[in-house]
Amino acid sequence: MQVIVQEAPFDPGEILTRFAAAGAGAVVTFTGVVRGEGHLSGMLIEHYPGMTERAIGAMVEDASARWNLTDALVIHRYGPLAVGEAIMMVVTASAHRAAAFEAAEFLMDYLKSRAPFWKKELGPDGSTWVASKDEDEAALRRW
Amino acid sequence: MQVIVQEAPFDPGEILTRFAAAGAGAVVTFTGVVRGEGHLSGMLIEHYPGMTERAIGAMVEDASARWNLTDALVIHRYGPLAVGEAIMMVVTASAHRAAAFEAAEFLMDYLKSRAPFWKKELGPDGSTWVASKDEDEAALRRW
Amino acid sequence: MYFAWVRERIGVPREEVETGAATVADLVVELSAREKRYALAFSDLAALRVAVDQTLTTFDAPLAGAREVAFFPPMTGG
Amino acid sequence: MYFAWVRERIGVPREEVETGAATVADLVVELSAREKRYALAFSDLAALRVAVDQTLTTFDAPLAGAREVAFFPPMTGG
Repeated sequence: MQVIVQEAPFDPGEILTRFAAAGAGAVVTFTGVVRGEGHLSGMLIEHYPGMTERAIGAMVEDASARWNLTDALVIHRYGPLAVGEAIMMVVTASAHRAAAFEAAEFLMDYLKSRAPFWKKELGPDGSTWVASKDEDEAALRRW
Repeated sequence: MQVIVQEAPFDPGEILTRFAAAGAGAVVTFTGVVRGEGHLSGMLIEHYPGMTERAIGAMVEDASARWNLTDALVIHRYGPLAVGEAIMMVVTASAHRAAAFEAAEFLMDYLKSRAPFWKKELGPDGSTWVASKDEDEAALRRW
Repeated sequence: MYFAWVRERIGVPREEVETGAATVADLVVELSAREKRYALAFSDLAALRVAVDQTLTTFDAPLAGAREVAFFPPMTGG
Repeated sequence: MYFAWVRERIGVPREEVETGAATVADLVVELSAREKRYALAFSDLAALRVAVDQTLTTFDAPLAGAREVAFFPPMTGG
């Protein structure tokens, strides 16, 4: 189980290749990418050093307790990101596909609303803090 | 949208890197890997050429009609596979994570029970056809 | 056409059959009467699936105009 | 500590505060009375979240023994 919070870019493909080679049976990944919709020129992600690692670590422990995972990884960037760059990635590995899928969705739902990151979108007319969505808060209720 | 049925190995990481670079916002992958549990030495996958491509193509079309996907890919191998090799992979890309997750699970559930592949496990005491699971058939009912 | 253990029991992956059978079930009866290996492969239809012209269907499906019939166990893809 | 638009409104990312406030809510009242930028940042507590010593909590949480209090808008990770 691994939690990585970093400013540097990372390669989602390289991470999946490593997990697939470990031979767990089922590997699920989620990758979030900066979209270039509208005229967005990029994104700035603020985070709470220390609490971020703590909060995500607790989520990964929760997921490991609820599902039979052979491995899991969460990597999340902060700082300036360009359009098309990967923001974050969740990987779950299990002998069974249902466990891998559910654990990945659980981690995503918690990362959205409970990991101390704040996204600011950078556009031609200035920058805007991304508002949280009611549906993201609602998504937590299913777990 | 792409359906690939081939005997040759493929690199899941290379495929994810390509999808992530397309900048859809949310990319979900599922990779199935040959497990080395017990004393399995490998797997042999039989398929129904022609029907396989047709059946998977129809599943991908169904998924595209039900969810707002910017892209999707299913790649599935047949023939002899070694322990640790990737059997198949599903990739879904969308602006929204829920759509990407649901479409990937839908495709996996249908691939398990409705794509004409048959797995034979190769062990020290000979080979055995993998039995279908009632839970895989049941999984289709949620869609 | 036959796949997986159906193919192994019958001994060939495919064969040409001229038949007047009206449905898949009729064809199964006809083949089963022909030789023991067919009777053995078709002994439990609940454990079998069938496709006519590459589309999954049921045993009561008509064969009129069909060019390709395939018998196989439940699929185990993914 | 302050993050995102709370940090921008208050103008500093972090500061040392000596306080006798019993709860987070008391601290908010104390800071809001101090200067307008605090009152502005804390005008709608429903739009704010708070963590005490890096653990998410509520505004009625006690501050006894707390070393680090952070105010921020709802998180937008993932």
